[in-house]
This record gives sequence, C-alpha cells and structure tokens, in this order.
Amino acid sequence: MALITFREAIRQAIDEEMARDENVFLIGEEVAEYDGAYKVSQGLLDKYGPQRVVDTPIAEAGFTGIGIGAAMAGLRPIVEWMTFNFSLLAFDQVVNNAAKMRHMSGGQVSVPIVFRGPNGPAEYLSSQHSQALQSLYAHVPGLIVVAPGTPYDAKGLLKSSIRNDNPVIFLEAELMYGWKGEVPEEEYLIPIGKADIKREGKDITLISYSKPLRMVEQAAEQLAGEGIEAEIVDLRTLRPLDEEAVYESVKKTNRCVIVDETWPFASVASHLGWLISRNCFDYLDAPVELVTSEDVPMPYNHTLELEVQPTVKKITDAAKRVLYL
Amino acid sequence: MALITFREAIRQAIDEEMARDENVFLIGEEVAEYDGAYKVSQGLLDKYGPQRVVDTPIAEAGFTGIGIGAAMAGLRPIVEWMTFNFSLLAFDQVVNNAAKMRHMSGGQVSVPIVFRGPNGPAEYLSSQHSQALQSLYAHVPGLIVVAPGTPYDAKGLLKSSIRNDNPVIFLEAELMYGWKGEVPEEEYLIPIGKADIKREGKDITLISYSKPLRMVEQAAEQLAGEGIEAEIVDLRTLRPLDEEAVYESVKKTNRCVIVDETWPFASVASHLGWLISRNCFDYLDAPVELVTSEDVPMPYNHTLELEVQPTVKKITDAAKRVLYL
Amino acid sequence: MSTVNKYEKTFLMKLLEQMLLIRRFEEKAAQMYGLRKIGGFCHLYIGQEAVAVGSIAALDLKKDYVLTAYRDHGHALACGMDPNGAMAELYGKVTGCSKGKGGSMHFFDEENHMYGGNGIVGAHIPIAAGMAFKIKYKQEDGVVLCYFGDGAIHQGVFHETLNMAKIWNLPVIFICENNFYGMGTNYKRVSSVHDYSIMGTSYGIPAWQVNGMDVLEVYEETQKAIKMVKEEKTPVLLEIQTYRYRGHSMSDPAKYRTKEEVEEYRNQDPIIILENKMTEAGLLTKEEYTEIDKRCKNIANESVRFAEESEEPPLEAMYEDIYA
Amino acid sequence: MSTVNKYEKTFLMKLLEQMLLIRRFEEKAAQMYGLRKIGGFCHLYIGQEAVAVGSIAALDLKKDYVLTAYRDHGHALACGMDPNGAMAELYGKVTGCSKGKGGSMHFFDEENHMYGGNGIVGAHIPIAAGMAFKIKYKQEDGVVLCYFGDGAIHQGVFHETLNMAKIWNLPVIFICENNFYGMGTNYKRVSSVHDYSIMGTSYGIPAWQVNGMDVLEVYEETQKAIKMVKEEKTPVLLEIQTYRYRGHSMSDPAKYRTKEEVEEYRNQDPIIILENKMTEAGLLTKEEYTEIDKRCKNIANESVRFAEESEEPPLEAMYEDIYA
Ligand SMILES: Cc1ncc(C[n+]2csc(CCOP(=O)(O)OP(=O)(O)O)c2C)c(N)n1
Ligand SMILES: Cc1ncc(C[n+]2csc(CCOP(=O)(O)OP(=O)(O)O)c2C)c(N)n1
Ligand SMILES: [Mg+2]
Ligand SMILES: [Mg+2]
Repeated sequence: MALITFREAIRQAIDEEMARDENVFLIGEEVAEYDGAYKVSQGLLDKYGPQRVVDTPIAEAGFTGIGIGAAMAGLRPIVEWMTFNFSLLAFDQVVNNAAKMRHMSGGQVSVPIVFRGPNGPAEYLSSQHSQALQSLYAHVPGLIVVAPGTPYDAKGLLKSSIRNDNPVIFLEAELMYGWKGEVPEEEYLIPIGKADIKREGKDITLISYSKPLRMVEQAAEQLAGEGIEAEIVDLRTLRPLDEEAVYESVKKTNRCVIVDETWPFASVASHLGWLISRNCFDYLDAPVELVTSEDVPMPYNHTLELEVQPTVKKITDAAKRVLYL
Repeated sequence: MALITFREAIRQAIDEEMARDENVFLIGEEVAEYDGAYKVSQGLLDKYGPQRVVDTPIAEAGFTGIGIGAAMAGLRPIVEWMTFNFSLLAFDQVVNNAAKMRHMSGGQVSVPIVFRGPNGPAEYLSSQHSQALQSLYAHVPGLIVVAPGTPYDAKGLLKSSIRNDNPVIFLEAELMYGWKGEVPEEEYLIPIGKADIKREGKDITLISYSKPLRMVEQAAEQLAGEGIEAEIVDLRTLRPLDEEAVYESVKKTNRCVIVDETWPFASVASHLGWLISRNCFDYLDAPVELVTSEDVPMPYNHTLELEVQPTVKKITDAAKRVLYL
Repeated sequence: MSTVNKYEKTFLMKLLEQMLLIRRFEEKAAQMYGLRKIGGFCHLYIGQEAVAVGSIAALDLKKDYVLTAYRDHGHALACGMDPNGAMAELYGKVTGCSKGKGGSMHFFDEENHMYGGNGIVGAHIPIAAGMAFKIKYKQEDGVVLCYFGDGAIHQGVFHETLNMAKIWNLPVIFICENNFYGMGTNYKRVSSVHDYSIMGTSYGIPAWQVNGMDVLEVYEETQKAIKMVKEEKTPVLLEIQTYRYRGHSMSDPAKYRTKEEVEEYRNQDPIIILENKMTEAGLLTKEEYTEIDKRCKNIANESVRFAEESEEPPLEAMYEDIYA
Repeated sequence: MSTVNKYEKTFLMKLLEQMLLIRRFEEKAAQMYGLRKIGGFCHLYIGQEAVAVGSIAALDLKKDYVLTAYRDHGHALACGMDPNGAMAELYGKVTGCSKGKGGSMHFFDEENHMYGGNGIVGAHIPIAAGMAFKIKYKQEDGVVLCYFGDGAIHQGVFHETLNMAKIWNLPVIFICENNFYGMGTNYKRVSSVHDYSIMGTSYGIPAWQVNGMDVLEVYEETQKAIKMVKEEKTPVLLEIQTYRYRGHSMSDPAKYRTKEEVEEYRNQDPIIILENKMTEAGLLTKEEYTEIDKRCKNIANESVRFAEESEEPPLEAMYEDIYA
C-alpha cells in the first residue's frame, strides 16, 4: 500500500476513470491550466487535453447546468466547484434539474454526474467561505451524497460515484487535502451506501463522517485511556444512509454521540439523532448527543473559528455525558 | 372579528405596514400590474404607486440581491418570490449575503427584509413546482423563519416580520390562500419565536405548523372521538424555535407525533424529533413519530401527489402507534 | 414573406398538418381542462405553432436535439411525440410520455430527442448547451435547438450560457420565442432593450429577428442558422416574434392586453397564412384542408379516448423513476 | 493622459498619499502574513491603487456609497477607513473594522459608507444596485460605486442587475476593474468579447474603457460618469484596465504570466506616473515625496503595532452580531 494524500487519492480516482472511459471529463474553474485551485487536478490537462479538462468562466449556475446537459446526453461529467460555498449559486440547477430530471421524464433521462469540491470549514476565511453544506444536499431526494473521511475511502467512493448513473454530490473536506492514508496499488471500488466501522468497541457508538473522523479517533483513543471502548461508525455515504450499520452498533453499545461539522438545525446529525432515538428506542440507555458546529456563521478570528467547530474535548465530554460519567 | 382568507390577511399586513412606514415596499414578479400571481398584492399598486409596488423581470437572484441592498441602506423591502421553488435561484443571495451581512460587518449592517411567497405542495404541478423548502432555510443561522397556519397568525406574524431588523423567511402555503379564519378588526402583532397551543390535551402531543395544521386538527377530532385527547402545538416560527413550549407539552403527554410536509431527511421535523428525544428522554413513553412528505420528488398524477403528502389517516395511525394502540 | 413555390407539396402539407395537429390537440386539451379532467398549469402554445413546426422541420432528430420550457406541447408534437402519450400525460396516466410523473410542463420523448419540458424559467438553457457540448465532444454532426420565452432572457443563466457557448463554440441555437408577454408583463416593461437580437453582441454571437407567424420564414432562418453553426462553428441566437392567443396558463384571463391586440394577431394566424399561400399557389384545395383538419381533430379526439381509458399509475410508482 | 495642471496641489497630494498609504499598508500586511500573523486569503490591491483612489476621490461619502469584492483593502482605505482598524481586522482582533469577524475579504465601514467587502464573486453587484434603489426611492442625490473584477462579468447576476438598473435608471456606476486575470485565468480565455464596455449595449447603458494606471484619468472619467448618472438618469458601466503585481492571493505564485508582463506594468505604476507628472509640473519635490512616503510607512507600522496590541474577541463573541 502507498501512503498518499487525500488530494492524491481523488486525483487518482479521476485519472483512472478518465483513462477507463472516454466519456468522463472534468469541468470547472481553474481545473485545467492552473491545475485546480487546490491542485486536485494537477497534471490532468497535460494528460487528457483541454477537451476533457475544461476551464470555465466564474459562472457556477451555467457550467453546472452545462454539466447536467452533457450528462443527459450521455457523457459522464465531473463538475468541480472551487468550493461548496459557491455551489449555492448553482443550487437550483442541482435541486430542480439534476435531482428531478429522471423523475420528471418518467425514467427516460439519466443524469450520471458527479459534483465535487472542497466543503466545510477552512481557516481564517469568515462566514461566506467556511461552510459545511452537506445537510442542504442530503435533504433532497434524487441526489446521492458521499462524504469520505480517508484517502482510501475517497478513492474507492469517487470511482464508484463516477460510474454511478445518478447525480452524486461528493464532499471533500477542504482541510483534509494534505492528510495522508494508505491506499492500495491495485484498483478497487467502495460501494455507495455502506458505512464502515472504523473502530470496534462496546461501550459507546461515535458516529461521524468526513474530516471530524480524525478527531473522533483521537477522542476514542483518549476514552480508551480511561477504559471506555468506543465504536466508530463512519457513515461515508449520507444519502442513501446505511441505517442498519448504525442501528446494529447502537443496539450493541446502547449509547451514541454523533459528530458532524454542519450546523445543527435540520442537519444530517440531528436527523440521525432522531432515527436512532426512534429505531433504537428500547436500546438507548441515554439520549443521543450531538457535537456539531455552533449554530452561527463562521467568524474570521482563528480562536473563535476553532471553538465554533467540534473539538476532541467536546466529543469526549459528550461521550461522558452519555455514559453518565 | 372578520372572517377573511389567508391571502387577505397577508395583504392586510402588507398594506398596514406600508401605510405605517414609508420605507416599506413590495418588490417581485407580477406583484404590481398583475396584482400578484396569487393575487396577494391586489390593489396595492393603485394605493401606493409603482415606486413602492415594483414589478421585476424574471431574475430571482438579481431582485433578491437588490432587496438586500435596499435593506442595508435603510429601506424595509418585502421581496415576493412567485413561489419558493424559484427562490433556489436566489439561494446564494439569502444564505451568503442576507444571513451573513450583519456578522461579516461585525454588527455594523442590518438587513431588515422579508422574503415571502407561496411554499409547499401545489396541485398537478410535478416536482419542480411543488416543494416544501422550509428545512433548507431553517438550517441557516442568521435567518428567521416563520410559517403561520391561520389567517390570524399570518397577519400578526407578517407585521412583526416586517418590523423585525433581521432577514425573515416568511412561508405561505400555496394551497392555503383561500382558507378562511377570524381576524380582529383592530391592529395586533404576534411575536416571532412563540409557539401556540392550538388545542389542549393530555394524551399525546401533535406538533405541526403551516398548512398541515388543519389536517392535524381533523386528526385530533377523530382521535377525540376515540377518547384520545391530543394537544396541538403550532410552532409558527421555525427559527428561532420555541423549544420550551414543545417540551412543556411533551413532558405532560409523554408522547409525540410531528407532522410536517417537508422531505424527512435533515428536516425541521426530524430535528425536532431529535430535540424532543434528547430533552424529554425521561418523559417519553414511546419514540417520537414523524409524518412527513415521502422522501421523493412530487409526482404530477394527483392520486400519487396526495399520497406523497401527510394525510389525516397517516396522522391518526402514527398517533395510535405512539399510543401503542 | 417567404414564397411557397420552391417547396414540394408534401413538405408544405406536413408543416400545415403539424401546425393543425398542435392547434387541435391543444383545443381539445383546453376543453378537457374545462371539464376538470386535467389540472394544474397548462400553458397553451396556440398562436405560436409556426415557431416549433418551422424550426424543427429543419432538424434531423436522429442527431439533433430539442429542449424547451414549460410551454412544451407544440415542440413535443413537432418532434413527433405520439399525441396519445401527450394527452395521457396531461391526464397524469401511466401511459403518458412521462408516465404521469411530469405533466404538462414536462413532456419528454427521448426517442425523438425531445429532452423536455422544464418548469424553471431559463433553467434549461445551460442544459441545452450541455447537450451541444456532448455533440462537440463526440465530434458528432448534430445541433441543439433551445427554446425559451422573452421572460427568460433576464435570467442570469442565459447570459452565462451564451458566453460559454461562444468561447467553446458549441453547436446550439438559442431561440427566444418572443410572444411579447411573460405572464402579465409586456416585455418592454422589464427589458432595457427591445430588440433581443442585440443580446448576441455581448458574446460575439450572430443573432437576428425572425417573423414567427410565417412557418416558412422560420424554417428558412433556422436552416440558415444551422448552416452557420456548422460552417462557421458558432452558436446562434434567434429572436422569433410570435403571439399566444390564450392566457399565460389556463387560469389567466389575460386582462393585461386589449381585444384589438389579440385580434390583430389572429389575423396573422400562422395556419391561415400558410393555408392562404398554398391555396394561392394552387397547392391546396378546400377539400384537402378540410381533410387534414379532420384528421387532426380525430387524432386529438382519439388521444382523449386513449387518455381516458388508460390506467392511473399504481401507488408504488411514487418510489420509482427517482434513482437509476 | 490627463494633465495635472488644472488641479490644486493639495488635491494631487491627497491622491498621491492615498495611493502610497494603500501600497505601504499592504506591503506591511504581506510582511505580517509572511510572519504568520495573518492567515487565510489575503488579496492584495498593489498595482491597482489608482482605480479606487481616483474614483472614490470623485465621491461625497456623506451621500455616496462604495461596495466592492474581496480585494477590498484599497477601497476601504480610500474611503477613509482607519488603517488601525483595517490592520486589526486582518489580525482578527476585536478592534478590527469588522470586530475580527470578517477578515480581509470583509472590510466594512458604515460611517464612511463603505459597505464591504464580499467574498462571492459577483454577489455584491445587485446589492450595490439595491443601495442605489434606496437613493432613488428617497429622492436623494447620491450615487453608488460598485467595483468588481473581470472574472465577475460572467456571473449571471451581473447581467440581471444591469438590466434592472437600466429599466429603473438607478444611480449606480458599475466599475469592472479589469486586471486581466481572474485567479490564474487570463480574461480572454473565458470571455467571448475582449472589450467589456460592449456589455453595456445589451442594456442600453453607456459604457467605456478607462486607463486605470492613471489616477487622474480615473478621477475624470468617474466624474463624467457621475454627471451622466445625475443628468441623464442612467446607470453607467466603466471598464477600468489595471494590473495586480502580486498573485491572486498570498498563496498564489502567479506562474500563469511572464516576468516581462509584470515588468511592463510596473513601468506604468500608478504612483510613479502621478509622481512624475507632479514633479515635471513643479508640484512635487523629492523631499515632499519622501516625507509623504515616510508618513504612510509610519501609519502602516503604527497599524501593526495597534493590531498586535489589540485584544482577541472574547469567546462569547461567536454568538454576537448575528441577529439584531
Ligand atoms: C425561475 C422562475 N421564476 C418564475 C416562474 C413563474 N413563471 C412561469 S412562466 C413565467 C413567465 C415566463 O414568460 P416567458 O419567458 O416570456 O415565456 P412564455 O410564458 O411567454 O412562453 C413566470 C414568471 C418560473 N416558472 N420560474
Ligand atoms: C462565486 C464564486 N466563485 C468562485 C470564487 C473563487 N474565486 C475567488 S476570486 C476569483 C477570481 C476572480 O477574479 P476577478 O473577478 O477578475 O477579480 P480579481 O481577483 O482579479 O480582483 C475566484 C474564482 C468565489 N469567491 N466566488
Ligand atoms: Mg413570453
Ligand atoms: Mg481580475
């Protein structure tokens, strides 16, 4: 296995799928000549040429719609949003066209497209540039929403997403691009819609996905030091959600904390909180706790910025509350 | 008290506030010469002239942004979106500008604006034109979200919203415009952020807001016929949520069903489901049940269309499940 | 005004019959709407038939594509959609072209390369460019026709798309069907210019105005545009001026315009114009016209019978056709 | 090239000093960024100073307003923002102009009518028009200057706004600061026209190009535009050509352009141009220049001291300034 960055894992997935299927192409702002604002597409222009690695003007609604049309016509576009913050300009295209085209056409038209880019808190960027927007997309039927938390998962899930015949929202945490992890040399796919147990334990279930996973792992280490064995469920896909994996773990541990860097209200986290409360009602020994972003726009000041987000301490505190410690 | 329609209640609120404060104006597609696509603004052009009742081109992002700018400069715009379905084109303006301007400017700039229009399922319109989008807006800190369920509440809450110094998302259920209710002749305001007990009962709490309230009331009647006394909590405001009123009721009844015509995943309904499960953990005798829209785009066919939404039967069934009947 | 003389009779008859079919189909739909067999928005195309028929006649739908907005019955029928499936869709039946899921605003016919039917004003414009992107990507020979109203021209995405269509020189023809009104709003009230072909200038896109009441002019100008797309490798913008006789949708009494104005356009009815030209040129007899018209009426009637007799989709259908 | 002769020395000195202040302030900010005292995106305005300074000099900020994008330090200082509050904002301190909540991209100074500072490309364009809407609504005398980059011109909302600004004839001047690049993209690669003043045509808005390296030309053309806004009751669009010496933000090595290109523009440095003109006209001595420059450097140094010594916002501040 090679130790590669999250960024490189994504690049490899795109590269391999572009090599495999000539209908796959990458389109977005600065993806070609600049090698991507976050350098994810480095080298792809040289390899595949400007026909398949396409720089766009700053016109999110327009190039997102162009991607959707290309997908309807049979291509398999990968649309890069420079960050998900800017995807809100294309929100109508995603919600009203990509997610509904198949439905409105009575099943005639597929939209095999991946929308991807960095999501979630960044550093020192204030509130317009530092938002974890997954809950908005996960709300919408017709979409698939994927949010990997390791280079291994990112590569395998992105390859599956590119081959999927539905519109897939693929969320890459902005601050994870440089994080490293082991990735096999040989080709592999990870199925969409399957959670992964990242650590086994019997005392409490910690559920998370994407960037906060690392904090959750650190929290689990700390808890282990105090004799508490936490099980970590990595959702990996938010829509469709692997409810069974979640329930199985919670039914074993009887306690649960959900860690999610999205805003709390009407979120992936609180939805899961309700699902577990309802479907594991007789198994829960304590209420399901959430550790999310504070319900505020992200401030620029770095101290505040970090304090607005989940922290290891917030996670261990919540775990202890749930364990009545 | 006069018996007037929901439409008329909203019109009166706008009219009274425009008469009271010359900074209040109405802007949107077809609001002036056409008297509004749903006739909410009937007569206002004649009364206030084209300077204060302003027809726009079909350019949701643009006129929403113009409204925000006017509010920043000290006016108090009421922006009508012909329906909330089209508001997705202006989503960036609302989420990244209206909701964050005060924050980003360190409190210097207020955005006193109301975004209003019909929301939720319509009839025979398929999936792009029949969406209950409140969960998307309720997710976002910086916004206030109001969703009245009677003409009385609509009038009092809209007047408060217009006087509020924050951006307010004001949701009017499209199919409610013709529904009637009692409204006092004299002026009144209803505070934002306060739920209302629409019916008292001790056996089960039914929580809802906006159009489904009527169904909830019918369900409560039916349940009463079977000896079950349901308490109905009308949220009225979704952000900020009146959590206390909800907990007080649930702590009394120990059972709860939430009825909401939004999609279920990461929704107002499921968020409330988690809040109650957590904060009334020791009081709940059964899991909190949800009756929401099915997790699908709205079909055109009318039979399917109705079956996708909450129904009285789905509500009474859920209530009985929660009562283990 | 184009002359009929250079055309074969069968071609002219086809145009005439397509326009009549759209007219009779929609009159029938309006009647059934009145009887509450059909609900919701129902945007009739009556008066505008020459635009869809004339322009689509210039296409080869094996390789070309059509996309339009919610006023889509005419384009679908001109593309060759089965009128039975069209009417059944209005009825919300499972035999409808979109299985009763889409309704009036979402006619789709993939086989005939008719890709909807879109309810969000302007939102299909980039999608059409995306389909043209595929043609270029695959080095195919086709062209995409993208229809939208005078109201759509103020949506930002129209401008974003024109710019990209030009920098990539996509094979797409943007057709603004200017019927003078977006709902109750005369276009001059909401547009700072009144000749929409000017909008091409900002993008270096060739653009011109076309008389949309003359089906042959529409046909010829579309041909010219297609030629330009293929030979000069550029997108084209056409403003085709036309008129809708009915309200914006079935529920609009259209009080914002005068009887005289409507009357004026009824006198330029695209069907009558073609009928007269053909008659004058000795290419159409009264009997022939009556026969075609009767055939169209029969097709419309038959489509109603088909729709009435078709099944509703089963309840489980609500969970279908969402994910592939 | 405008001549300096018609201007009072004090006015010219003010322009020179403002440009120098922006230059020195940002050089200091860049230095502190290098020392990791400042983080995040930091988009420097160096090279473009004449645009903000020349155009804002034509305003009366008691009644006029300024809005810009994320490259906003120059506009804020030209509006009269206290450099201490500006630097403290970069440091994220509670004494910052936005209390450390907004940072580099969100400088606000309500008192001086500087309304941000916006991080979403193009998103403040309708907002600026909305502020102009208020001026017209209240029958006031002011005008709004709205700055944005060459990249923003492809955002749909720019076009939506221009159309509405014209149909309502709002008192707003749209200023496209064309510095030739949107991040790493030369504008010619993503725009189908290369003279942006053409974009006015689609909306009947007067528009022209201006040399943005000459502060006096910018001043005069802005004056002309303001006169037009007031007398002819029309919005105006200006394309002001300029150049940024640095990368897009502090983290951009700017490999997409040649050293020669940067050198060419450094030779047209707006500060040097004005300095030379004034010197030639006998309105500036070497000593005077050095003195001004020293003053600006001192102000920049002092702003760093102020920022360093200021407090971080308290943790509770995260819940503040969200709702009124
Ligand atoms: C984004 C959006 N805004 C508003 C509407 C409501 N609406 C439907 S049709 C229409 C008028 C469109 O006029 P035009 O583009 O001229 O097309 P026509 O109806 O004349 O064919 C409006 C405002 C919509 N469907 N989508
Ligand atoms: C809607 C949106 N898309 C993308 C970005 C990322 N981005 C920030 S600046 C920029 C380039 C803008 O260039 P230009 O408008 O020319 O302004 P300049 O930086 O040259 O001042 C991009 C793409 C953004 N901030 N907002
Ligand atoms: Mg029209
Ligand atoms: Mg630029």
